[in-house]
Amino acid sequence: MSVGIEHFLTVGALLFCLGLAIALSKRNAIGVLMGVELMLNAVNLTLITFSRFAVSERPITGQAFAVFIITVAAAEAAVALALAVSVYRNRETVDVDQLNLLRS
Amino acid sequence: MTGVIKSEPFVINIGPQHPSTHGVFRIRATVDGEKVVDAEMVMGYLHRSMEKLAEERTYTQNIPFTDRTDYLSSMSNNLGYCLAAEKLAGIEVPARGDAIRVIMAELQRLASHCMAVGAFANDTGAWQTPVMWCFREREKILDIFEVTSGARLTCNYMRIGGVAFDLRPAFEPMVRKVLADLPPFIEEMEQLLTGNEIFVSRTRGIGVLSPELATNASLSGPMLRGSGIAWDLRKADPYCGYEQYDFDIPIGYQGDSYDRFIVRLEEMRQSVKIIQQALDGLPSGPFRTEVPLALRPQKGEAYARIESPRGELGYYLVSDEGPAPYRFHIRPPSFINLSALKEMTVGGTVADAIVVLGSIDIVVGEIDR
Amino acid sequence: MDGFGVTVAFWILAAVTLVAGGGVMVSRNLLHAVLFLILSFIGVAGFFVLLSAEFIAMAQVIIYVGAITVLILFAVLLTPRASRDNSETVWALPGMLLAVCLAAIFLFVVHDTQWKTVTDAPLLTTQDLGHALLGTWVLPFEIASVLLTAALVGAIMLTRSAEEEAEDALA
Amino acid sequence: MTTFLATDNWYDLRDLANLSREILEAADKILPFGVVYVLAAVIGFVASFLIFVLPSQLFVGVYGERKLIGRIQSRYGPNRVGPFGLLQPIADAIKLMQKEALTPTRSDRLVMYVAPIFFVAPAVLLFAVIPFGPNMVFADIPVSLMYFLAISSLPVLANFMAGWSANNKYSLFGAIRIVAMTISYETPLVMSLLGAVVISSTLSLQGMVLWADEYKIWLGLVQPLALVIYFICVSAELNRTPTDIAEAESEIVAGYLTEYSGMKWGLFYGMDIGYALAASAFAATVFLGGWTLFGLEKWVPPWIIFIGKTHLFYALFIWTRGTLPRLRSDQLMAFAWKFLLPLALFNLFIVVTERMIWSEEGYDKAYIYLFAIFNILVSGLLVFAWARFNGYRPDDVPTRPRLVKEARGYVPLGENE
Repeated sequence: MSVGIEHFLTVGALLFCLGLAIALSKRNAIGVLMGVELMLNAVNLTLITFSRFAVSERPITGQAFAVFIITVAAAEAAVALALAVSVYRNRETVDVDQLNLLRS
Repeated sequence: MTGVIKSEPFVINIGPQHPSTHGVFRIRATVDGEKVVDAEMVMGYLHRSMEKLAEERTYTQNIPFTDRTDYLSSMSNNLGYCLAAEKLAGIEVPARGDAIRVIMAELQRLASHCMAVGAFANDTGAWQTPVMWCFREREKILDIFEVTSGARLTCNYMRIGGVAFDLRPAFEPMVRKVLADLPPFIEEMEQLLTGNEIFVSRTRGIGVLSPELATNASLSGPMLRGSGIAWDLRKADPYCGYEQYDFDIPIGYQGDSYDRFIVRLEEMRQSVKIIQQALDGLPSGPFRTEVPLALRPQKGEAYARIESPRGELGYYLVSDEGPAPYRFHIRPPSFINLSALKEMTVGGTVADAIVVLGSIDIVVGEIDR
Repeated sequence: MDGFGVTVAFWILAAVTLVAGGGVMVSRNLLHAVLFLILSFIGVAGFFVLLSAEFIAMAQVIIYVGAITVLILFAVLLTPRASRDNSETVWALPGMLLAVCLAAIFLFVVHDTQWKTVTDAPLLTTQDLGHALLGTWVLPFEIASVLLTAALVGAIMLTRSAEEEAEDALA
Repeated sequence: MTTFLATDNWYDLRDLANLSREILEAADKILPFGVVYVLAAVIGFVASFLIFVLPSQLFVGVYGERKLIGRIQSRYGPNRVGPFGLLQPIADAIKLMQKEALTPTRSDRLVMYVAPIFFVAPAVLLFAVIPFGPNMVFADIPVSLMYFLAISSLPVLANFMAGWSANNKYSLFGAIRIVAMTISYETPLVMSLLGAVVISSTLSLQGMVLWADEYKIWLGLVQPLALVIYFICVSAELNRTPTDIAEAESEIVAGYLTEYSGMKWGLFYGMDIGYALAASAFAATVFLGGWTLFGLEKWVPPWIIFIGKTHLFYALFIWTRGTLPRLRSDQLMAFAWKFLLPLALFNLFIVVTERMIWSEEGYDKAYIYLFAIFNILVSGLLVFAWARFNGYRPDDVPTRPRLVKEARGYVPLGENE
């Protein structure tokens, strides 16, 4: 038995779609954020997989890119959670359906 | 994190079973995050209806009850009650009796303040070390009580007209040893706690009690003195011949928990000074005026007050010429001091509330009687 | 990647990661969802170890498990009990359909492509990663650090209450 | 790596790894492929637990702590069970097992049961990268320092699960406090360790020990400030007094452990010690030279030196626990962000500059000693200066109250006494 690039990519793809489903369907803003985090993780997994398997002159690039994604994810999580808390303070809800102030 | 969001305040019950309520006392604290927005005191878990029971017993039989109100300073409670009964019956106490009473009351103050300081340090989170050191010193004083009265905690030593027994020969060397040991111990406690940045930051500016509030809430004892008010019944209304001893009243700066703590430490020093003087000038002679066991004072009422370790301890007695008091009332200092708790805790955190409660130095047996 | 150990590790990790991801989807309680999310993150970190990217794996655990989920937990705790459910909106069905379609496309791409792969893992050390980050990619690296600082400041500004701002305005 | 080791014989007590290597090589010949890895893992964990973790937990973590704190508090400590009370930890464990494990009615049962397990597992994993001796490191991965940091950020989640699932307000308080505290203290912790990494230019724990052996100086001497910050941060993350706000006994009863009893509580208690031991072992490895002791490791088994250093560092935790009061939670946060983090950054600047100078000078060994002296002096100065800058004025705090002769009511401040 052996595992190859397809296996890892499959896991990455499934995880990404799972994250997408969560991000699209959840009512709670924090739930949406969790979905986004899962998607970013899936992307990272894919990047690392390519860095490990792909024929490349500089395979380290994949890892470097993953570092950037982790950084951005951290920043995104901090700001998104701050937004959630701030929205809750002003609107007393974190339900994304009820955040419809811009709807006429 | 308070103020970040509109959080709903919720109620936590600090007590009646809580490590820091010093007995079965309960604070219903409404907290918003860590911040206390309201505090309600609930007491009565240790109510034993002593004041009513005392109306069924003779004046002498009531002395053991007073032991059990403030169980950390039974000698002071004995003294307060006996003074009230003597005032009611017009009994004079011989000079030796007075001197012994002073020594005992001051030793009791030392023991009680040891406990107060140690438990206070425990409330700030110093894990048991200060309280154990204080217990070590308190133990020596309790040994003296045991030698003198036969009991360590509930001494039942004072009698109407004097004290129960004369001093034992072992008494004086033991007291001298305690007097020699205590000042270095107080120094040690100062090094451990007042010189400790964490302790200072935990207590300074916490539970500030303004002089106006302290007076208006009729607080007494170290609580009042911590707020910068020089008031001590031993000076203001001397009893047992306190006027002949030379001592100072320690007063605090801004009325916070830290001030109350250093006032207590300094009071221990002053007590050592008083005991020294009383022991050096201990008169000989009788230690008790003979009083009939079934005392029947003439009709009337009497209120006697002393400076107990916790503040003004008053006993109010009404006689209807029967063998038992018609009315027996205690003015417990802890109970009155506790009334300022809400003002001191609201606005602080839960941790501050615990520190403030520790700095009041309550004894639940006295609050609930 | 051959070998019994690697294969077993892969299937276990895949199961853990995907099942935990599904747990995030189906759990009714938001805090349970967060706990599943943690499990999923740990599974992904395991994949990174399997792909001989130890540094990224450790960074993943430190940042995702140690920091981001803790932040999420904090946000969950700061919102009241009533809004801690994890239910779906009316967009659940379209969203899931879209996800399934996307998954089908992805799987088709993954399995239909003839990947040119290396057999042995390239020798990548943490030192190489450091050289790459501070050599080739130094500009993005600096921008990322600026982004982090901006996020920090922004997060603080967003969560300040009106009273705090009033206090600062006075001072 | 181990050129100075006298022999490679399996009976050489100075390196117990020889024995396990012999066993594994022999096993490899007869057993099917892959099983030997499992065997190696079992041997590694069992050995490290039998030699180090369990005895240390019982006799240093429980008995030693109680005895030492007892002496600090001028009492005897445990002295009833067995000779000198040595069997006390075992009696404690038996008592805990007999107790009923209660679960509150409206608690989240599953999470409440899983939390102790989730707490124990990382503690076991932590010891995998600790080098007990020249060969005695179970998983010698190149990023073992990061591995340690990563794994040690997991137990906070278990603590949170425990506190949240119990459906108790005190538990929730403890949970919120520990989450907030861990976020705050992780940052200066990593920043301080970065100093050690920069000067030794390795992320491997074994590499740090070898660095200390090569330059004949402990990293703790070159990086005194980092050592102090590490100690403070780690005691905060481990919930040790003076920073045990998450289970502050006098405030929130037992914090996140309020509703736990029996062996479920025992797991938390035991593994708290396990984490403290792991943190001590980590500090001994990074800052105190690990299993080396200036040549003595040639004569004494290195693992004994290492365990001695670990326990010495652990004694520091006990000492602070017996001495210091607890900080309030907001003070603790402010301490991390306003005091420790800037100091860690200063330290990082200094050490990076030193590293630059050092590389200019061709990594001359003599410079390290110069840096050590410089850093010790500068660290002391820096701590004092930063404290003053943050408003530390110990002389402004009165230690004695004012004294008044007469009972004359309110005495305003400044009035003559």
